[in-house]
Amino acid sequence: MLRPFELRRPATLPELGAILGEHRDAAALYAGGSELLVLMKEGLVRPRVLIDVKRVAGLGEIAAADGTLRIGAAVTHRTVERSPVVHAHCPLVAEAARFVANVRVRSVGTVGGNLAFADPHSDLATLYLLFDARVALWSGAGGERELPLADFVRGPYETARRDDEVLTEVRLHPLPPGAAGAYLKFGVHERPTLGVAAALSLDPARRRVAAARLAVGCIGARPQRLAGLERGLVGAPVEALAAARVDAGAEGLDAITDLHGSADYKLEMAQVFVRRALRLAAARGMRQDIDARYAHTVAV
Amino acid sequence: MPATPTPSPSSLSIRVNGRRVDLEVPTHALLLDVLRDRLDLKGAKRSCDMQVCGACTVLVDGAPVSACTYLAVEADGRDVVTVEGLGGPEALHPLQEAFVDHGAVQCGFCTSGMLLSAKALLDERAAPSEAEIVHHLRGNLCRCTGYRKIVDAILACAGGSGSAA
Amino acid sequence: MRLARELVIDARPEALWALLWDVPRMAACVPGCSEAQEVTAHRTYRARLAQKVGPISLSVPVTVEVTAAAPPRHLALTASGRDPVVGAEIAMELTLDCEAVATGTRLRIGAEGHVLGKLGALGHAVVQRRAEETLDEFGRRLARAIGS
Amino acid sequence: MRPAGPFRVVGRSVRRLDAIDKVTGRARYLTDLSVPGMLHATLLRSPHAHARIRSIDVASARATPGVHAVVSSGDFGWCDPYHGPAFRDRPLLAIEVARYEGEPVAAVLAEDPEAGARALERIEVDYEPLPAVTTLDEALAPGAPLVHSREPQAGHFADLSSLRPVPGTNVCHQFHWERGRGAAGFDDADLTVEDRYTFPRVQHYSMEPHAALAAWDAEGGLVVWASTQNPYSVRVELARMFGVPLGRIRVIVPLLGGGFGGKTYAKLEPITSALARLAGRPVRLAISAEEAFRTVRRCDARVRVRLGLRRDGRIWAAECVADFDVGAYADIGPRIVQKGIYTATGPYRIPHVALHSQAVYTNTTPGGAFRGFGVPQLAWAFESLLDDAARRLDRDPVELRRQNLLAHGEEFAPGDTPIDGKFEESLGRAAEAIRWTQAAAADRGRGVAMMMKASVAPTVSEAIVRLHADGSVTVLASTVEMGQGARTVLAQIAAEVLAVPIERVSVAGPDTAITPYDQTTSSSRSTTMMGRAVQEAAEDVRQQLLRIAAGRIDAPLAELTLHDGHVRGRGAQLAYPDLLVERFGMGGGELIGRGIVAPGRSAAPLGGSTPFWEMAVGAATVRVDEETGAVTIDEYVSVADVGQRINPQQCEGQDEGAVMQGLGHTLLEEMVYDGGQLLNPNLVDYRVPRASDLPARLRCLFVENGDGAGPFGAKGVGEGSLIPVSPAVGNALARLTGVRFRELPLTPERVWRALRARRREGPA
Repeated sequence: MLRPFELRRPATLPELGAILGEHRDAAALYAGGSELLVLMKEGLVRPRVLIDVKRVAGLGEIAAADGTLRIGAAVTHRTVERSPVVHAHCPLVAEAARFVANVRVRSVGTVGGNLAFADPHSDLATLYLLFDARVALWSGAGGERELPLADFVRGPYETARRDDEVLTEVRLHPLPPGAAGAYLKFGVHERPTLGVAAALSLDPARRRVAAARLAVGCIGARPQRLAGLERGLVGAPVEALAAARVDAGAEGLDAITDLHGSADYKLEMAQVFVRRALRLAAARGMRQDIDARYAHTVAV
Repeated sequence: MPATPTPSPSSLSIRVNGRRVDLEVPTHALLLDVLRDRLDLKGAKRSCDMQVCGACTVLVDGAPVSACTYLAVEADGRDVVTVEGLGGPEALHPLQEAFVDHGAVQCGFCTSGMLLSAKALLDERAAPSEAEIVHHLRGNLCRCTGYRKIVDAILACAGGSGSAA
Repeated sequence: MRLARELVIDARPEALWALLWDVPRMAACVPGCSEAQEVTAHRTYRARLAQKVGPISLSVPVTVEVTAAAPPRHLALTASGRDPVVGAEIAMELTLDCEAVATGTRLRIGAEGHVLGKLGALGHAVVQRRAEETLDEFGRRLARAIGS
Repeated sequence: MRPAGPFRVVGRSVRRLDAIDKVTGRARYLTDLSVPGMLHATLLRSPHAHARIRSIDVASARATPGVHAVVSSGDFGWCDPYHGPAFRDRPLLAIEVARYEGEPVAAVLAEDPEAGARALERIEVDYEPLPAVTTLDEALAPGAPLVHSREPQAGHFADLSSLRPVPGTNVCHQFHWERGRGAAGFDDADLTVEDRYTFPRVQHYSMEPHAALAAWDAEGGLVVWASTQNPYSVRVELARMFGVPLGRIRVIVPLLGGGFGGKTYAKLEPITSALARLAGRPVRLAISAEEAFRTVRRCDARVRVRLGLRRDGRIWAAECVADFDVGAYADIGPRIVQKGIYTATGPYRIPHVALHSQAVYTNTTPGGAFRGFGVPQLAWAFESLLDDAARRLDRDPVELRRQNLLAHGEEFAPGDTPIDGKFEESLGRAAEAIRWTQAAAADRGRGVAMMMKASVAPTVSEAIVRLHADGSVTVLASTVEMGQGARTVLAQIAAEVLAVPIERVSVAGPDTAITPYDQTTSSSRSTTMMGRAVQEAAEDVRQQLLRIAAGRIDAPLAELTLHDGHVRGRGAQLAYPDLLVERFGMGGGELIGRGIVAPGRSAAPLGGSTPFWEMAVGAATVRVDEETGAVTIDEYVSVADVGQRINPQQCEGQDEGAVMQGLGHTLLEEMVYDGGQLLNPNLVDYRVPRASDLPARLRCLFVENGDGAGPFGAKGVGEGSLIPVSPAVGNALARLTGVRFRELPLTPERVWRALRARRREGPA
């Protein structure tokens, strides 16, 4: 059961900006509603005005240009999953979309809604970090500003979005040619306990790591890249990936004890899945098939 | 406490199970309540109310949605299919037949959602594998059957002939 | 939910003790605190605590009862209140222990409490985290306040 | 023993009677019903685990538009506000004290649920929090705060003399039973093993949350539509509470969206009826899934088991001590602790047995009946320890079990029903199906476990079968259809006896004004007990038909038979409609048959002899991801001895569902409390099994020797196969990893921690 609200459906960003400017935190931005409507039914969030962003021109588009894949905030997971453009530029993103929640959530849930809600156990942001994602925020007063997704997500349910801003799109930077990626998520609950994304570029002989990207999410307050390990892996022989180890202290990697498990367990799982993701990415980089089926794990 | 806005009515025109329905609903009405209470289509059920269990699954323009967490106004101008529109007793949909034949029905509270979820899958992919069926059913819970017979029933329809609606 | 913090404040216990009873200054140290008022001196106080956790805003009128006071060393309080909108009940027991050390006062803060209702159930870990952040911020503000 | 077959309808997987309704959305459940003028009730629940209610201010709530009334316990002076099957300890709404988080403290009656929700927020309750006990340890600690301070009152189904509360403690019932020399039997044991196990709090999660709809008539009669598994128990509660004769209360049960024990005994019916009386209008109360978590759950338990064996492998002595946490109200907890411990020692011949169990109150959601009724908690412990004993004796666990099995016809307990099935055959089938004697792959472990369970006794089922003028048949039975397919089975039984096609048989749903008495739809008893009642009632009709036909055909009864809607004999054949015309002299009238099954009390330890023993074996093959602790069930085989399957497909469906539900509490499910606060009352945080949790191979097999006490040699099915799941998985894991698990569920983290500890300690 929902409490009454006024539904506004702007068609343009300036219209949206005006409504948002007027109502600020009494308004809630609404796209698929898969998270918001649940909180509203519980009575935890009671916006006076619901601003439907789905009709705003441009927010439902996917486009690739100048080495950037742009996914509009109102694009559904379902659309991402089926998008030839996403498949062409960030295949991992398209494949992972198939494993967001369930088919009904994917039908209505949007990329922007997911990122802006910043549920710590929602794993889209983790994967997107692998692509050096940046988000575009727009406000009537200030126009657009862009910031790294890593800075946008501040903590559980908290982002850098101001009351008068709307997330308009996320910009992903496809992996360099020849790089291979993998994404693993693990857990028995409805939402993942852990997500790990890895990408590797190998040297021409495919023996050593030329570049590495790693992101971990869901275990702590916010997803993050593992910059230290990324640097440390450069030049490492492929066989050494099996022994890769995250220096959690140096990386500032933290974990929260919650219903999904204890912090120490989650940190250890981060180690396990970093190794697994690296191994899978390396195998893909070497055009090898390996068995990446693990219990309670989605591997894409 | 901020003042509660007064409920604002919205006019809807939906095709429900192939029939055009015009009605006025409060803007905050959920599709599940409109279907159940206004249109007397009781097949979709409320259970978890959090988009996990799938008991409220209906198809909107062919896509499965959780009617419990879906504004009725979103269905305006769209095509909604509930289990009542899948097939009646005299003309069962192949999936309905298969569910009956395979014993995939026990208490029945998940059945409507299971059927519509399965239909959405078969409409998209005429011959899904068992693994694809299991993946697709992630959001449809059943506490009675243990799923084996549900998966078997869908598999029996997975071959191209089962998806004709 | 049990929290503990220990910090050293650059002031003598007596000065810190005085600050603890200075309602406006003390209220300024508590993140999200407003409308603080004394009901019965050294016994009962009222205030409103506001917090925003993501999309969820909380505004709880709380009653603070002093359950023990041994100047300038030990103070024990209970704080409780309810946000009828979000349906959250807050119940906290707080202890503050001050000990003179060479560099000032070692303050030990102990908190035990619950956030009951839907909010607690939906975001237990998140609520705990917010409580810890709030406690840390309180310590920082207290340290600043004593210096000003 | 097996009745001469072949059967026509029995033993065939006929289509469920409700299948078409259920696949077309026509099936009606409680929340699909409404009556004119109906008000919607919503409940305000305590946020505290234990609190004194100083005051409740309803003024603002009452002034909310659309609100008809706001009710608290003070409004119930006109009735007995307490109910409960064992103790009448549960108030309609909390009186003075709230005893668990989620206990209803006030109710709003409104024209629509939205108005109700608005008003709910405006009720001001002044609570004084009290110290709470939320675990067995806390509740049993010396000087623990008491959940209940007032003297217990016997409930509607128990006399207080049979209940043994311990005054001044949180113990609400104790049960002890000994056989042979009891614990002294250990003196002669060559090997003694002992261990402790715990079983978690789990939730039924019926897809349909509880609901009730009540309406009083102008003459003081009450009609209640209820999502209950036992309308007649509900009726007794309501009659006592409201001082209304049984005959004036009508409890009607539509289809249930699952029950699993969670809908046994009165749940929402008392408060809904009381509210309807206050309002003078019909009232419907339909709770959310989240509220169902605050309504009933399985009792968590901690169990200590000691086993003494002789060198030759004979189990010589056993001692089981179990504490069951029944939560804030006893519900049927006292019976659960008796029933659970009674067969704790499983299907084995053990000369010396000492059993002790107790029900303990805590400030948590009340514990109640849940598929298995106390037995899963004990089987988890006993069957795990039995495997450890086998290892200590260097014996194969299957062989050790086989050596000790009770034989067909053997006494389990003095005065109780002798064993009525073949455990050996079941164990053999399971071992064969899982390829027990072949070595498992290095990364696989196999385990087996067994169980036996008594059904409820003494017990009563009555049925009426009507043969109509056109030869069609109606079965009147109060068995509740909650998914198990009972109504189809009852139709098959009537069709078999009366030689009519199943399509000619209807089964009227439970309605205490129409369908006769039945104690309960639980305890896997319906096929056996109601099945026999229906069989007897149909037989009654059959005899009437034969007598009428005998007059026409002029043949002795023994020469007459029923075939396809006709009575045949001496070359003649008479259709039922013709026989009815013969009987009534016109085309009207009907034949009515009556069946009563009421075995009564006995000298058995639980006061009645079980009508049958439910018997099952489980065998699992598991893998574990050593790095994460995640367990995978590769293969699961369940074998149930059911005497005779009335409907094979439905039996399979029951057991497949039972295994999956068992895998839920084995691997995934646990209600997590922090202090008194339930942290996961929803499906985002409480994980029930989904399709992907299906074992790669799941087979449910049946032993059928026609030796069951039910119709055509059948007996109960449905609970049994759930029970061996956790010990079978635990035993498989122990054989694979060398680590014995004692706590459920076997979450990845729990398994990972144990494996890590083993690595530190070195090989076991």
